[in-house]
Amino acid sequence: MKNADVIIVGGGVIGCSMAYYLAKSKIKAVVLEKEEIGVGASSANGGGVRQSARDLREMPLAMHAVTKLWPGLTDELGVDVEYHQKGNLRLGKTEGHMEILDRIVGQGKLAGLDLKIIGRDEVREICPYVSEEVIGASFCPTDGHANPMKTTLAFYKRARELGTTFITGEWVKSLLMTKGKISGVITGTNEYHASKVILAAGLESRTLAKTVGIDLPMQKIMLEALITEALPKMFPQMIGTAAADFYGHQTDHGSFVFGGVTGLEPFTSDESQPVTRRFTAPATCRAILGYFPCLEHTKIIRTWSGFLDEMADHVPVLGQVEEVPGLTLACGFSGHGFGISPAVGQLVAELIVNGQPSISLEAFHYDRFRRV
Amino acid sequence: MKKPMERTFHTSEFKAQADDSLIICRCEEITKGEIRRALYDGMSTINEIKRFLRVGMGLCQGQTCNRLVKGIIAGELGIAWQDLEVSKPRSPVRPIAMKIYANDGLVK
Amino acid sequence: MYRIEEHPILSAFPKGKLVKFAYDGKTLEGYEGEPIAMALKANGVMVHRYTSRHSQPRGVFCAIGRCTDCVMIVDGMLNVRTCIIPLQEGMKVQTQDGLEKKEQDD
Amino acid sequence: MMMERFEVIVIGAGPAGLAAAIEAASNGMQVVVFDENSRPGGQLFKQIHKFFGSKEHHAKIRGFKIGEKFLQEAETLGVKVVLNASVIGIFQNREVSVMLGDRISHYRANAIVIATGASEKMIPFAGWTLPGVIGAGAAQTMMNIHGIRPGNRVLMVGSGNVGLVVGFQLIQAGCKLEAVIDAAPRIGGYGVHAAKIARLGVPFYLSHTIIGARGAEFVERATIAEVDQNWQQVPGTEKDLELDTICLAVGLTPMSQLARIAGCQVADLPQKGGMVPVCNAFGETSIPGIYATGDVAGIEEASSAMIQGKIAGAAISLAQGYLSAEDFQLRYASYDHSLGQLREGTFGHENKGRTDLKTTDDGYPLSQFLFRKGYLADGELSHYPGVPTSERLNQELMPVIECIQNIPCNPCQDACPQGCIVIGSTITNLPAINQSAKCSGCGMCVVSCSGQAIFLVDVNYAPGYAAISLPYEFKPLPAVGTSGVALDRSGAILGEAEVISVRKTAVMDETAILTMKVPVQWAMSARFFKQL
Repeated sequence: MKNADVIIVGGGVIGCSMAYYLAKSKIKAVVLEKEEIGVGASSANGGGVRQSARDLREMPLAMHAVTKLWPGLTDELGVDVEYHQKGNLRLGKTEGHMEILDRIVGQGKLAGLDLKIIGRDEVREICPYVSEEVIGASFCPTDGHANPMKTTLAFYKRARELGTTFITGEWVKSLLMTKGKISGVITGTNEYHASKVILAAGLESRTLAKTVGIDLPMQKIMLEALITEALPKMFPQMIGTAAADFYGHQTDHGSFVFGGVTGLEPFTSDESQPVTRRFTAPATCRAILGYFPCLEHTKIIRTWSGFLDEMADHVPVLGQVEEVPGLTLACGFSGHGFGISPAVGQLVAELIVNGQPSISLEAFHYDRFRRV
Repeated sequence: MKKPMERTFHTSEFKAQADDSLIICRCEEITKGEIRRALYDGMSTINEIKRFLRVGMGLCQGQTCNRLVKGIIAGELGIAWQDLEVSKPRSPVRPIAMKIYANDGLVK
Repeated sequence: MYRIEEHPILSAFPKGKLVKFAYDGKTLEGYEGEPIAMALKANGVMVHRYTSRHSQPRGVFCAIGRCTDCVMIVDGMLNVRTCIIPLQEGMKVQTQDGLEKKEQDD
Repeated sequence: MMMERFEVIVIGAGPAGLAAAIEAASNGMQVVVFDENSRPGGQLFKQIHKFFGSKEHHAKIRGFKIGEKFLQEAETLGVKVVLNASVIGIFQNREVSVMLGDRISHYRANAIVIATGASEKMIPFAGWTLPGVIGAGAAQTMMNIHGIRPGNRVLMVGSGNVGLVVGFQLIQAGCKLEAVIDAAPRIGGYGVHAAKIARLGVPFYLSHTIIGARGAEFVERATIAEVDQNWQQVPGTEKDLELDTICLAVGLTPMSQLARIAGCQVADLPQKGGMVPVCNAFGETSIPGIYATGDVAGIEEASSAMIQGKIAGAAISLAQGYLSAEDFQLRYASYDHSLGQLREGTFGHENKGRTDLKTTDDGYPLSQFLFRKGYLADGELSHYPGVPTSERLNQELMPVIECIQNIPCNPCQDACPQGCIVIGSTITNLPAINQSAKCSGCGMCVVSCSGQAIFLVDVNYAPGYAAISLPYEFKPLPAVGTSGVALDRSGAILGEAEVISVRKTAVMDETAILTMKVPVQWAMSARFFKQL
């Protein structure tokens, strides 16, 4: 049996970020991770740090992260997280695409985001490599990308230096309640006691929340990505498409990381471990070449897949569970948690320390689900 | 099943070694010293070392250095060889030009 | 200078026709279909590229396409595994410097 | 477009893969073999030495010729061998994606055989990234496939069979082998392989490691030094060697990436060379219908890989209804027996890595001198059953068999038409001289010995002179009448010698028998002829 002030379940980017911001406030949490640091979606995602095309509820978090947190992260953590703020281009080839982009731009403007539609020529001024077929794009100059693996491990490294205890290979099996309040967790080998438990365990959060009677409408989606050999620097923007068939960017290393979607994912995600499908990488390559034909000789060196924890309304669950005092949820990021991870870490830390985050998390309440 | 591992922070200083400049990952040109330093900084598994330093993430995908990195980690952290999981190899086993990968017999 | 003219066990090494190819602006000869790296070695070329980070010379290491140490720029394409890609007449082979061609090249 | 489905997809056209394909096809199955190389045969086509084993293991046949035979057999049985075809992944439902030319094709199979072989282990040292540092496999590929000498002056790092065999091949290709070094205190490979290069004058530095390679743009020098029992460098023992090539032969490791991509359960087992798929006795992995065979399932010799391949092929035929349970049992029993034979002896499974063995299985002393030096000391010869007594040697022409470790191999017994050589049914036994048979001097034992350990010695050739017949696999082949020097087992020059006969016929398969005349006192020490 071990004791802690705060237990964080999950050593992904969210768990590590929270651990770091808590440690900055002198709270040394114990992070329990089933596998290794940053193994799930934290190391499988495409690295987008984006505000555009987000649900309006997430916009304050994304904008806060981009304006206040991401720019200083490398210095603050002492590890280059490879953050670049050179904009997000969402490309369109058809009138239908442009309509989709118009809607996205409209949404962004509502939240006060610098986001606009640009025409054929302006797209090429920003990124001269796009195919002739591209007729326009939405452009958000303050969006960008970072290295998700290094960011996760940088939060971990710094939090560890500030006194956070990380225990990997420790699989939390259930939450413990005593006298109506959270009192700790039970793992495969140990019992940990704490009056505050934060659940940031991705998909596993659903199983664990159920142990105290909370049912999160979350599903498992398996997504695939791929990486190319390194090329000389071509363009620094984060790329997406109105058709949402692929997204990606060139990394500091020179390789391109691209994620691709076939549309079959909701029907083929029933594996216990992430696997790649024979048809996904070819489909992603076709999608990429449809926008960047100049990459035709660029070699793919690896593909991978990962699960994401998708909430029924594609927006995470964040905040305290009032009916289970001491339990805080930070899960269900639905494939776009990386970009807001510093903000989530900071706000949840504030919630734990002051009982009140500086940006309201009300929209992310676990009990919001009635009908999608 | 993985064994629980507590990632305690070393308060002692990082000690350089004579062979720290030895290249271990030939593709990404990562040295033994960089790996040892990352281990000191808390990276404690092959995957963490890989993701932190890009060891084994280059063109050859770790075909030469995987075993070497495993040996260094096992030695530095005193972990049994068998308890260290190597990173998963993934398709494609050889680099493939996107144009070829895209051409899998399916018409757009 | 590295071709084996006479071997006690192997009677002959089946080779394609002798062709010319460009190497860093020079014209060299090799046999069509043999790996580019072999044609280069036969001409005494040891250095295939310089690395990105430390600018160190690299050449053939595994000779079977696995280690990717021997990559060069071939017909403008980066990172071509010369130990397995067959030589063709008129190929343009360039020493790779990091991710670019070597400066003094054409 | 429809998915094409094969009964069996074999990945890798090396010894194991081809054997599996042949076995399955011979039972009536439809088989396709994909190999990423432009030539089939895997390592077989790089193996230009004669194989060990018995007849059923293709003993005394050179590896590349076994490869040719296998290919022909596969072709006759209708096996489709597709070259330049890289299998890039194995997916669920036994789907296989193959890159061929400018496209990817996806196939499904009822059974998949992963026979992707091994890759080389490498050891890092200062300067190991310099051009000129290569794998021993790279050296083999360059010289034996492409006819290119990897360098002129070569250091071999590693004294296992790969290091020893490739070392000999380097000399055959015209390179100068400067030395063979090994961090272990003893030679790891067969004594007969070591003796082959020791008598050419190649020094062995045991308990030595490479400290570094130097050179501005490529290897120009190397430093080696002695190591103590804890593998720590002994100060002051550095030696500087001038050379242009460093060959690394420090072991092989299974290329199990595809098995791991497929999701097969794996284990990292040092005795198998690294990460291997966990397989049952028939090579089936944790995923039903996916088999792994040959080096990918554990590093062994090519001869073993061929039998393992057959076992997998038979198991697949059984599983898919092409072989009855009785027939399978019969075949399996015979393959298993054959495999068992190859795994016996001084270097067999049980003894792998053992350094405490003092005697052979049949009770003869194991030469510790040989382990340290690479050749037998003169005084040790008489311990072994293949060396005739001095009484007999004084009377008649006799074979002298310097085969002194239990290696599964018996072609010499079959080769002798006079019945002079006896091994018996345990093929790891040391060959013994039959006291009642008479040698005709035909030399078939000399050329049949894959370890080149048999010599014919005639001490009564001429007054004061003996004639020594030895296997010779170098170019140029000296002509009769050539004078030169006789070398002893360590490669030291004994003195003048003259070639008095050179025999080379088709049946000898490129191993010539060279007979040299030497002063009779060197009859039991002169073992090589060097042209001056």
